[in-house]
Amino acid sequence: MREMLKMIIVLTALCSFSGGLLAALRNETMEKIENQQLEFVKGPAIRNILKGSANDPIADRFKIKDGETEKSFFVGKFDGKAETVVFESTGKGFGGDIGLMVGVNVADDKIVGVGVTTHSETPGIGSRAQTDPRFAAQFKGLSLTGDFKVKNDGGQVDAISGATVTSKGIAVAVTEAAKTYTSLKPQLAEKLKGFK
Amino acid sequence: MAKSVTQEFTKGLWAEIPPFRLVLGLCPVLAVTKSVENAIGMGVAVIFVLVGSNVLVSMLRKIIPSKVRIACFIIVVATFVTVVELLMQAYTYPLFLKLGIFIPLIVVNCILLGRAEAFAYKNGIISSFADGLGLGIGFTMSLTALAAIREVFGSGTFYGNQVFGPDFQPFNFMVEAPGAFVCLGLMLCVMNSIGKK
Amino acid sequence: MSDRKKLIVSHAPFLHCGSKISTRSYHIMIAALPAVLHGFYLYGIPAVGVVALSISSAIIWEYLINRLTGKPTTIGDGNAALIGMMLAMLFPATTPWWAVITGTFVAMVVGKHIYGGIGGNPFNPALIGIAILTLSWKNIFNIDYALLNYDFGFQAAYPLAALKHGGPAAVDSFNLFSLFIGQQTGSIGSAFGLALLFGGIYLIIMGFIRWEIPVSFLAGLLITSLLFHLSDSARFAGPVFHLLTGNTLLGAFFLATEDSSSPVNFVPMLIYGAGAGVMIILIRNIGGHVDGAVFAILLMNLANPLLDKIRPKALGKVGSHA
Amino acid sequence: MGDYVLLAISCILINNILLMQYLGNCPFLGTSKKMETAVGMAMAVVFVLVLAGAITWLTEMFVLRKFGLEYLRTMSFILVIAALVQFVEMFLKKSIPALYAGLGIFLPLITTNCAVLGVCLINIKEEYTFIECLVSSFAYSSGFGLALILFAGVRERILLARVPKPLQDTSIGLATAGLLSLAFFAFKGMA
Amino acid sequence: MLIHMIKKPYLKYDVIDPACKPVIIPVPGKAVIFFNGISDGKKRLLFKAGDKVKTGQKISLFADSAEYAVATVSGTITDISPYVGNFGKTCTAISIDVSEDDFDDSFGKETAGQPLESVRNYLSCLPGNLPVNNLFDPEKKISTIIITGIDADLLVVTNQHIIKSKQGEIKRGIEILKSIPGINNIVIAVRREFVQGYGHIGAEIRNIDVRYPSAFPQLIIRDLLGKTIPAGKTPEDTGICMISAEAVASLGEAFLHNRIPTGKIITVIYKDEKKLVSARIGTPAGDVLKALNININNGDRLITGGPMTGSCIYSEDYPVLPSTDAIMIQDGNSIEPFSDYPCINCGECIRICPANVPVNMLVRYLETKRYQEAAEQYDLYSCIECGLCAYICVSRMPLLQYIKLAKHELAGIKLTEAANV
Ligand SMILES: Cc1cc2nc3c(=O)[nH]c(=O)nc-3n(C[C@H](O)[C@H](O)[C@H](O)COP(=O)(O)O)c2cc1C
Ligand SMILES: Cc1cc2nc3c(=O)[nH]c(=O)nc-3n(C[C@H](O)[C@H](O)[C@H](O)COP(=O)(O)O)c2cc1C
Ligand SMILES: Cc1cc2nc3c(=O)[nH]c(=O)nc-3n(C[C@H](O)[C@H](O)[C@H](O)COP(=O)(O)O)c2cc1C
Ligand SMILES: Cc1cc2nc3c(=O)[nH]c(=O)nc-3n(C[C@H](O)[C@H](O)[C@H](O)CO)c2cc1C
Ligand code: SF4
Ligand code: SF4
Ligand code: SF4
Ligand code: SF4
Ligand code: FES
Repeated sequence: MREMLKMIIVLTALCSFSGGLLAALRNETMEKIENQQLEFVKGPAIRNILKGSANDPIADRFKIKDGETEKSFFVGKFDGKAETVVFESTGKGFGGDIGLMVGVNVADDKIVGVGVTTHSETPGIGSRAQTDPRFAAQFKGLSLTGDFKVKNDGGQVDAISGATVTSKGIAVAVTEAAKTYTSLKPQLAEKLKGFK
Repeated sequence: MAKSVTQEFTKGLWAEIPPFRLVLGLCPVLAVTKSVENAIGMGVAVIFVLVGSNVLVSMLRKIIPSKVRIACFIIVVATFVTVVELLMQAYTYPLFLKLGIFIPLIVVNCILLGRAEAFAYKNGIISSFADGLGLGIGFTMSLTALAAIREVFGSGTFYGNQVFGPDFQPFNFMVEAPGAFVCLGLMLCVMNSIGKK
Repeated sequence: MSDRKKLIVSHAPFLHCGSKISTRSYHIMIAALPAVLHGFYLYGIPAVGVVALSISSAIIWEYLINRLTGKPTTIGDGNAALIGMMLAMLFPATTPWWAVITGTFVAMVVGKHIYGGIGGNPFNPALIGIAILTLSWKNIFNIDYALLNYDFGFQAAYPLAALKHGGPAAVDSFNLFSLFIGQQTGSIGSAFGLALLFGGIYLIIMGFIRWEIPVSFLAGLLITSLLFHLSDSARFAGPVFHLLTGNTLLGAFFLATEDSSSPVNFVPMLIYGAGAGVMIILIRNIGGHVDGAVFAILLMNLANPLLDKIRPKALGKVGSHA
Repeated sequence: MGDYVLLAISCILINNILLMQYLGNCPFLGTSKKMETAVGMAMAVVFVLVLAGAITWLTEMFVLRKFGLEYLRTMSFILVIAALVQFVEMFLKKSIPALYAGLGIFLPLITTNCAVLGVCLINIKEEYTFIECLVSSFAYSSGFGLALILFAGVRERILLARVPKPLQDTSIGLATAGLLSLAFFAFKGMA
Repeated sequence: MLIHMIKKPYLKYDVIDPACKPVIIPVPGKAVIFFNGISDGKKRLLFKAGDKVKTGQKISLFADSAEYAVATVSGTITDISPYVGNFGKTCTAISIDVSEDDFDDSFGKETAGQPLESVRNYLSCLPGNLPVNNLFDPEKKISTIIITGIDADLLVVTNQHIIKSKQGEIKRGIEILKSIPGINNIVIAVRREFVQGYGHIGAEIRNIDVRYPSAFPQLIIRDLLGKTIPAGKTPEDTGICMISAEAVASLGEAFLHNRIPTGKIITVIYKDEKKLVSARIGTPAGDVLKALNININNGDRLITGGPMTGSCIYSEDYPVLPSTDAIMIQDGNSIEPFSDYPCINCGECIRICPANVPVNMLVRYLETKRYQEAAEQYDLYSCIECGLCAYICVSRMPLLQYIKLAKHELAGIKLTEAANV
């Protein structure tokens, strides 16, 4: 009995000690980790889309409520004007969700670039959506409105051969982005005005 | 039987150098030795966890009842692993991404539980510290050596720096999965032949 | 008692049929020679160089390893030369010298000698060599890329690459008979189907290879490709095309039949051969490699120990055996 | 349905956990010297991994995510798996002694096995649904079993070959595992 | 040549030339007789050097043992000493200085009253080795006798000669065998060429295939009786007794002439030639060769038995034994040495083995001395020791030697285990 008690006490104490330690550490590092994640997971795509911007888009980000959730927007300043924003959207690919950064110029509603952030597509097949710049390049200059579809389905997107599923997923993500953009445009414009 | 602290330390560097002498914990060895950078990162993480858990287990060895000792070891090791995970995410995020699930998998690395069970639970704090540090450094050395071979031939670089001329076409096999196994196997062979003498 | 003779004492049997490892090796090399000569004819001096370097370097590696491990020299059995030759047949004629040497090194060391030399290897050493090199230097072993600067008197695209990229429509223009008589690009020893077929039949007749493996190999390949072709002829090429291109015939007669890595019992030989044939088509039709022969055979090498457990009941064996 | 089949094929062959993802090497090398132990280990891993995959998925979704405790994932998974194995062991011993006799000695080994924890973590990382998680756990563990049994066949022969002394045992085992992995490149890009 | 595609060419038994007559070898000046069993130094010997023996006299060396040898010559014992044969088998060699034949008649006196008793008491050393102990062992329950009119090994034609030339003796022998209680079936296994004249012999006559090794007991029983002998068991364990034609003929002869026969028919194989001889049991091999003008040189091999299963002997002094069906001389230059190459897994042995033994795997286990596994999983005991695998092996491994050694070692292990229980 005494032994049993000791076992329970030791285990509980150890668990609480460990839990406490970790919780404390977690609080300490939470912000840093979030920054790091943005920087290294989404950062490359964002910076690629906003190449040449005068500011640091990751530092200059803000959030807008989109229904239930909050969405982050990353601002790029070109020629002194903060007219370009980048935000994330998702579509379903072959291996799971595909995260896609879409950059749009608020002035003319044109896409300035897209870039895949996270995906679990097959290396060498679907993953070419992330690595092959030609695929992303085709979206540049299109207007961020309406539906995006692959050519097989009668749309405008050239699919990556052998990875039509991935390509469709990305088309869906852009379509989603268009929806979000259309619905949030007023608040966006508002926020951007406050930007110097 | 009783060894000096120095002996406890140095045994991990040669006589019992993991993973060659204690053939355990092979997965990370195979997975993270594509490049020297990954290897050193992994090595440092392991040193941290190994030393930390060895010391903590040794400190608590009088209190921990033997029936639940394995559970306690797991908690201790997992705690340190989580600490490493959080710290790496906060400060060396790209490395964290490269090492992937092999950081959380340090938890099940046979070396750690093995050391807690075989050494720290039976020895004093100083010896346990020396033991953990020695084995950890030994492990890092092995990883780095293997990674150096694989990176130099397989990618033509060392710690990211070009080694050969621009015309060199790297021997990709070395950094692919099959090459990892074959290189480790052959390295083990070399260690065996040296050890014999 | 003084005139006692010194007699030799040894054990039964006191007769031997006279077969030798070296005989086998040299016969296999002779059987493969016509296909190699055709390679010389197509690709000229570079092909001669690759073959010569491959065979000689394989022999030199074998000798060096013999010295290193302190074992008697075994280059006399011809096995090293044979491995060098098989490997050379899998190389494009343009393979650079250092890749040839690396290839024979890998084949001899990783493929053969870490297992203690002849007879111990679980995989065909030549295939290990070519697989590792292909994995490392894709461009060197991409036939289309490698043979870019050649001028042939016939359609020069590598048939299997054309099939992979363009589908059957892209290979319609290949004349099957021309393919059979070697008017196609490929590795040095794989193009001349006719010669490989004759070489194979010669080996079967001479008893150096077991007919079950090539026959079931080709049957598996033909049936699988036929089924694919029937299911969707717009996507999958017909059986004869697969038979005559790539390393099919080389694989069936010279690579899958390597002794140490292939089964010896009747049923396992059939399964092994058929399995390799089926895998080749799966890889070519729905897989990632252009030609599946190398990996298909390696995969069946892997299954060999399990397959070879299927064997007839021994005399007087009580109870059943798998 | 087709998706699940593709997922299963991918996990068993193309992304084989042992040969392509380097997980589970210790039991792979440790239990492949004899066919019987290899088969026992293969079955034990399949058995435990499916249970562990399911239970860790539930833990993640209904405990960790709910309370924002994702940072405790490593800790909680390993404890859950350890407890599960303990429980399974006790259960089998009492209820299905025949199965216990077969799997018993392998179960404790599995607690500290990268393959089990690794697949549970992969399931979460890949954001699988519950069904996908079951399929992937089963397929990954079957892939492990397949590789292990094939390897055991090869290894039984290598034990009889005249392997040079310094290469014997683990060394040649690893090199052969490499060639096994090379052969599995046959499946690369298969779709 | 096309035959290779389906089957390898096979080895055939020689069929004896009907004109063949054995050369009679003169009685030697010195003879050696082997006695089963050795003195442990304590037992009192009933014979000693200097004792005189008569032809046909029973020699029981030890007072408390039923074992005996039969003197095949008359003369004076010069030496009694232990002899160690292959795989450590031991026996006692009795050397005799030969004088004029002087026949012992105790057998002749006893035959009349109790023929079977006298078989037991006098005929266990007949030319051709009549298995007296098995025949009369109540434990074995022998019900079938197979008379082999063809020698198991290649090139040896001794028993074919007997079948052809000793019909009368064989008939008489069969009559005696039939009178043994329990025997209900006697089969003669011969080549088809020799069945003429065997119409009313009281035994079933069956043909043996020409393909080596179909005259091995296990295969004869399988092919003629449709029975299998479980691996590791002997024919006697299943109630079948194999007797060579020569033993049956000798048995018949003993009763026809009331005297124990002492002459052994032997096939002498030398280079590409083959001769039949008849020699006294106990004649040194060297005397046989001398009589045939065969010279044997340093580096040659002298083999008792045939080329596939015989065994080498160390010296020309080794005598003709009741079981010596052949003597083979192999020229030193033609000897194909075994090599120490490993098995390359060519599978030739698998395809040639009549017993379906997985020789390629078996030899791997035997090389690494894993005898137990070899026996349990790789059918060591199914091997009938025909030697074909070693004959065909591309790597020239001494396969048969490995197999025999393994069986010997395992028997040793079993003995020590039994002793420890
Ligand atoms: C190297 C290479 C180049 C190709 N070039 C073209 C091309 O220029 N035009 C084309 O329509 N298809 C080309 N294809 C064929 C495509 O892979 C594919 O068959 C076709 O676009 C159908 O696309 P899907 O696989 O996404 O259905 C090429 C294929 C390869 C491998
Ligand atoms: C293992 C495996 C991985 C695959 N990976 C992808 C992928 O990453 N992206 C994708 O779109 N399709 C993937 N596919 C699906 C097939 O390629 C599918 O046939 C293809 O997407 C169909 O579209 P296609 O017309 O472009 O060939 C994969 C299939 C398998 C079996
Ligand atoms: C054994 C051996 C292996 C070699 N491996 C490689 C290699 O992996 N990649 C490579 O580009 N060159 C390799 N080399 C070639 C040399 O490095 C040589 O300098 C190279 O061919 C440069 O010549 P290039 O400029 O004509 O390419 C190897 C040479 C030898 C002898
Ligand atoms: C048709 C055939 C092809 C062979 N191919 C190879 C080969 O590719 N690589 C190899 O190492 N040995 C090969 N061998 C050699 C074989 O396994 C054995 O070692 C030789 O018979 C002895 O030299 C081959 C044998 C045959 C019968
Ligand atoms: S010598 Fe030989 S072949 Fe000639 S008769 Fe005698 S046994 Fe027959
Ligand atoms: S076989 Fe020869 S040596 Fe062996 S016991 Fe019998 S007589 Fe003696
Ligand atoms: S000696 Fe060889 S061939 Fe003959 S039965 Fe035995 S294993 Fe088979
Ligand atoms: S014949 Fe010799 S080399 Fe060939 S498989 Fe049999 S034992 Fe091996
Ligand atoms: S390190 Fe992966 S199983 Fe041991």
